[in-house]
Amino acid sequence: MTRRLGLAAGLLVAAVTLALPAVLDDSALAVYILLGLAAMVTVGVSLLMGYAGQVSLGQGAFYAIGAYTAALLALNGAPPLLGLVAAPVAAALSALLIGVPLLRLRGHHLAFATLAMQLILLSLAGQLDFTGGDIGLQGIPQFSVGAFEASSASVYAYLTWAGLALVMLITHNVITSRPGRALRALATSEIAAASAGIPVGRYKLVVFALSATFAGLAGGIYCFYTGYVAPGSFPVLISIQYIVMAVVGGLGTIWGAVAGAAAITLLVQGLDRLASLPGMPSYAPSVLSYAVYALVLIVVVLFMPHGLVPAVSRRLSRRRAEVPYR
Amino acid sequence: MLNVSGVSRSFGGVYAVRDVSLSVADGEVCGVIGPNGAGKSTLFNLITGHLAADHGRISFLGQRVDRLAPHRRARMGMSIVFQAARVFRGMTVEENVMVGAHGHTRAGFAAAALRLPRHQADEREIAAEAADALARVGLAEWADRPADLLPIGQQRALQLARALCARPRLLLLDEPASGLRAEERERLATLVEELRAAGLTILLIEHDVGFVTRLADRVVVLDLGRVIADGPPAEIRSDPAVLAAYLGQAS
Amino acid sequence: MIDVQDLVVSYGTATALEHVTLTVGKGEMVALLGPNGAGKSTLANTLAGLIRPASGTVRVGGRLALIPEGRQLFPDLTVADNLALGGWRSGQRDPSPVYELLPRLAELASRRAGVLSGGEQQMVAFGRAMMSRPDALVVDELSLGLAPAVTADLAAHLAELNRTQGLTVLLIEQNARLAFELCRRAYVLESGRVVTGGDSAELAGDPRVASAYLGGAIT
Amino acid sequence: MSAFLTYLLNGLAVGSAIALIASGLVVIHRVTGVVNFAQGTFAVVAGLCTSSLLGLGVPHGVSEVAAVLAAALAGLLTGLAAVGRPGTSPLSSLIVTLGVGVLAYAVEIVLWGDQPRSAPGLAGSVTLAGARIQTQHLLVIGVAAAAFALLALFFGRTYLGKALTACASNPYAARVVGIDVRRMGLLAFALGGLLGGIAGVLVTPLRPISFDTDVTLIVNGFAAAVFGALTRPVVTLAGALLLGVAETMAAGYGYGAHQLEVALGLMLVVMIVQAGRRPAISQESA
Repeated sequence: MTRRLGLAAGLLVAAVTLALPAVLDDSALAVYILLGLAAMVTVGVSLLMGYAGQVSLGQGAFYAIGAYTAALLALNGAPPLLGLVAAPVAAALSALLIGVPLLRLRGHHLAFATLAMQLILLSLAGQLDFTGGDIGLQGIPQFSVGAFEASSASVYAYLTWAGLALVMLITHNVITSRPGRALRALATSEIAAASAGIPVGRYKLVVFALSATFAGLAGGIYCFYTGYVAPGSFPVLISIQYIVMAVVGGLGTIWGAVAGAAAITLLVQGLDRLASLPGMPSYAPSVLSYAVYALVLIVVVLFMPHGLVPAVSRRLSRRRAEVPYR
Repeated sequence: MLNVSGVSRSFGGVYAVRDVSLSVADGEVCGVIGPNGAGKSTLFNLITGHLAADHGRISFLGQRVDRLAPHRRARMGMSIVFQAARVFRGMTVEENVMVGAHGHTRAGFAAAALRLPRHQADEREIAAEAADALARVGLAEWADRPADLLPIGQQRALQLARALCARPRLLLLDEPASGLRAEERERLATLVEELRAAGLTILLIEHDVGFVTRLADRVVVLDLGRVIADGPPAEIRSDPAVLAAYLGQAS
Repeated sequence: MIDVQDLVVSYGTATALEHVTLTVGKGEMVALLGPNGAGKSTLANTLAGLIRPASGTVRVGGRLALIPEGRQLFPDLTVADNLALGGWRSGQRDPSPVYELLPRLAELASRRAGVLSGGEQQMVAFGRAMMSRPDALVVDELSLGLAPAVTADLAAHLAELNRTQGLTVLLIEQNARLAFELCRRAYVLESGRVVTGGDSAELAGDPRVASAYLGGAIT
Repeated sequence: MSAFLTYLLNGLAVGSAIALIASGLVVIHRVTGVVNFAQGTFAVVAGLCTSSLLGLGVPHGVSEVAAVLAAALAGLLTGLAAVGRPGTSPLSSLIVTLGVGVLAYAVEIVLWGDQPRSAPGLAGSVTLAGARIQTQHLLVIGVAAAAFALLALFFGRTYLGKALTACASNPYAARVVGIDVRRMGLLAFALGGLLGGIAGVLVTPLRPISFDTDVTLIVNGFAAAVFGALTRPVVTLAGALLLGVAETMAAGYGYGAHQLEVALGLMLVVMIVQAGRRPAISQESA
């Protein structure tokens, strides 16, 4: 029963996802694409934090690495498809390299270290010549495969949501398996996990790289869609926003990451629209979005500490369980 | 099977374990007792690899292991039941036990992500072994419950099932009876007796003298970080050094 | 002095105490026996007002102080500071009355509590509880991890306070010998329920109690 | 040599300001276990208040004290949101403080706009052994030193300070003796606000402050506080001074562009080396 309901819900979501790009206008499509990209990164954050118990305040760095990698390759004449494949690979390799020293840290130390890593990388990107300094890289060609060129936003929408589906499938497959159980185990106790034969250090490194891969893929799509990348596109706040999305949606659930990304993205967009209505003061957009964003965050965290998705699904399952007794 | 020779470890200049030697033979149940602060936990952590020894050597199955990481020792067949309730939160009882099989299965991230045949085969094997282990400790009907909601006695049983799922050569129990009610303690003792009868080698570290002397073939007594006696339970009970150490102690 | 009626305490879905009823009269010393996990510490914490009961009533006629299981000192603070903080409720910050009662504490006053021996720590915990000038004292596992001589010394102090000042005492113990020696009346708590209670001498003669709480020791 | 001394003294001043921010983080974390991401906000609030009050003609001294009190109030309000509700986990509290920081953006923009503001401080400079240092820098060092000394006295000598330490040392035991741990947490937040406010008031004359300056402040303060494991004030002070000096030296010797990388990289290396020395079992309690 539950299984069939889940399947039906999944099909419905898939149908809506596929239909949306055809009916949305360009500005709505932009929101749709950014939402998908944010969800892709957030699924990685949820995997890392919610399942493996490791905090990263620097996930935006891997998003940036993916974007810069794809942009540099495309600008130097490599086929865009190569750039898109190289983006997650570069992010993963960087994560492996950075993770070896960083993952020896725990808790608050790890949180600070990942934040510092992103600040350092951004600062470097803003100063080095080959990354275009503060101005960044511009004139990135459209994404194309062979003769087919992605000239409309709806192509990017399909690309994004296909990527998201892939990321969700991989995450689901990983967490419901031997390595996934090992990750969830080491989140509770590294000591007990090691005593069950789990190579804790290596597993932390792999999951760090896997979450970076997702961010890198999102970054790759982002650079082709917008056509430019600059350090300003990847502020530290973006990393914190991914955590907020994961927490609001519900840590440790894949759908929670998507729901959180959707809720926050739509909220911010909606507030932007509202604030730009005629008659609003000039500071309205930023004030309104900061205020509402903050209040939603505080209220959700205090009153729905497990996030949106677990809160809703618990209510649903309670209702369903009650039916036979009536 | 296990050979600890001349092992010492100090913290800030104070020896917690000093020049300790002991060995556990194949199929034997060896008990380690001692009053609080005798160095039992430190010795346990040295054997399992969660602490590094300052001096001495530890060998297991004829191979020197004192420089090996804990997970490598676990993979060689050292399985542990911790005193603290180290069950994995947010996972079911069954999933907790399945983690125990990690060491002797191989399907990694790629196999899981792509659902390769190796993953399927491993999952079937792990599920079967977990079911076996759960049945053995009497937790089969709890398989789908969240592990952290179990009472402490059943959390201990869960840890034991997890350890058994690892196909242990040597089972290490750290104060398994502490915090248990009389009937839980009895059930645990029966379980350990069954495992001994099945030929499993066991190292039992305990504060409760009665529990150890009932189960162990041989008892090693620690006091102030040193071995003060080593022999069969009957001898230990009447050893004057042991009585002196223990009578300075409310039981 | 201490009157517990039909007390139920639960943590989430697990029930720690089920319909516990017990009383300790003014100036009486009563023991509560039970194995680990029986709910003894939950009862102690509920009496001290740290845990809210799910149902039932707890009445305490006067000020109650708790000596918690495992001493629970402030390890980074000195003995004198630990004692001074014991007077948080009563407003008594000067530890000298406690030094009169337990002169050893005066010698230890400037030592950090975390570095003391188990017996010394238990004495600090005792002194800290007395700083609140209690009418009733709940002692959770006085003998835990202590040498018999140290336990006997602390027990003597307790008995003396009970005799001279009429201090009401609920002694929560696993060491049945000590409990029966000190208290004329006792309750036995198992799996969250009071399973038996009454005169210490009678309980000590009860074969079930004897096998569960007086055996197992290495003698 | 005199250039070196100049950089050193300026670096110590920068470090002192960081230390004040970090000390607030440490005080709050010690008592409540919460990492307060709104710590930079307290400094911004105080800085903006000073600039407004001075602009309205309120005399020096009064303006600064009022601004610091406003920051303390902000601290108390943050505490109410973060730890006021029983059963809030430290991670939830941390995210609430992030939320409070963002909410403060909205309030600050409405009240002060989004342009940076400054405030006059002590004018002039002093020459010490051939090194020129601004008087305001000396003030920062002096106030930070005084603040740390007072904090040490407060926690080490006063009854209330000891009660706060007790909450950090053993919260259960604190409840056993009757201390209201939640109220102590709110007090810690107010104290954290006060310390952040002092930092803000001191820094505003040196560099203009706008609503989003808190990010720079919190990153530096967080680095120093984490260096001291969020519990040890003296190590935190050392970390903050190290950070300040490293940043100033990097800028002074021509690596100005890499100031941040040098400082953060240094903190990372120190932390990783420290972590390698501790066995895992001591970092994980059951």
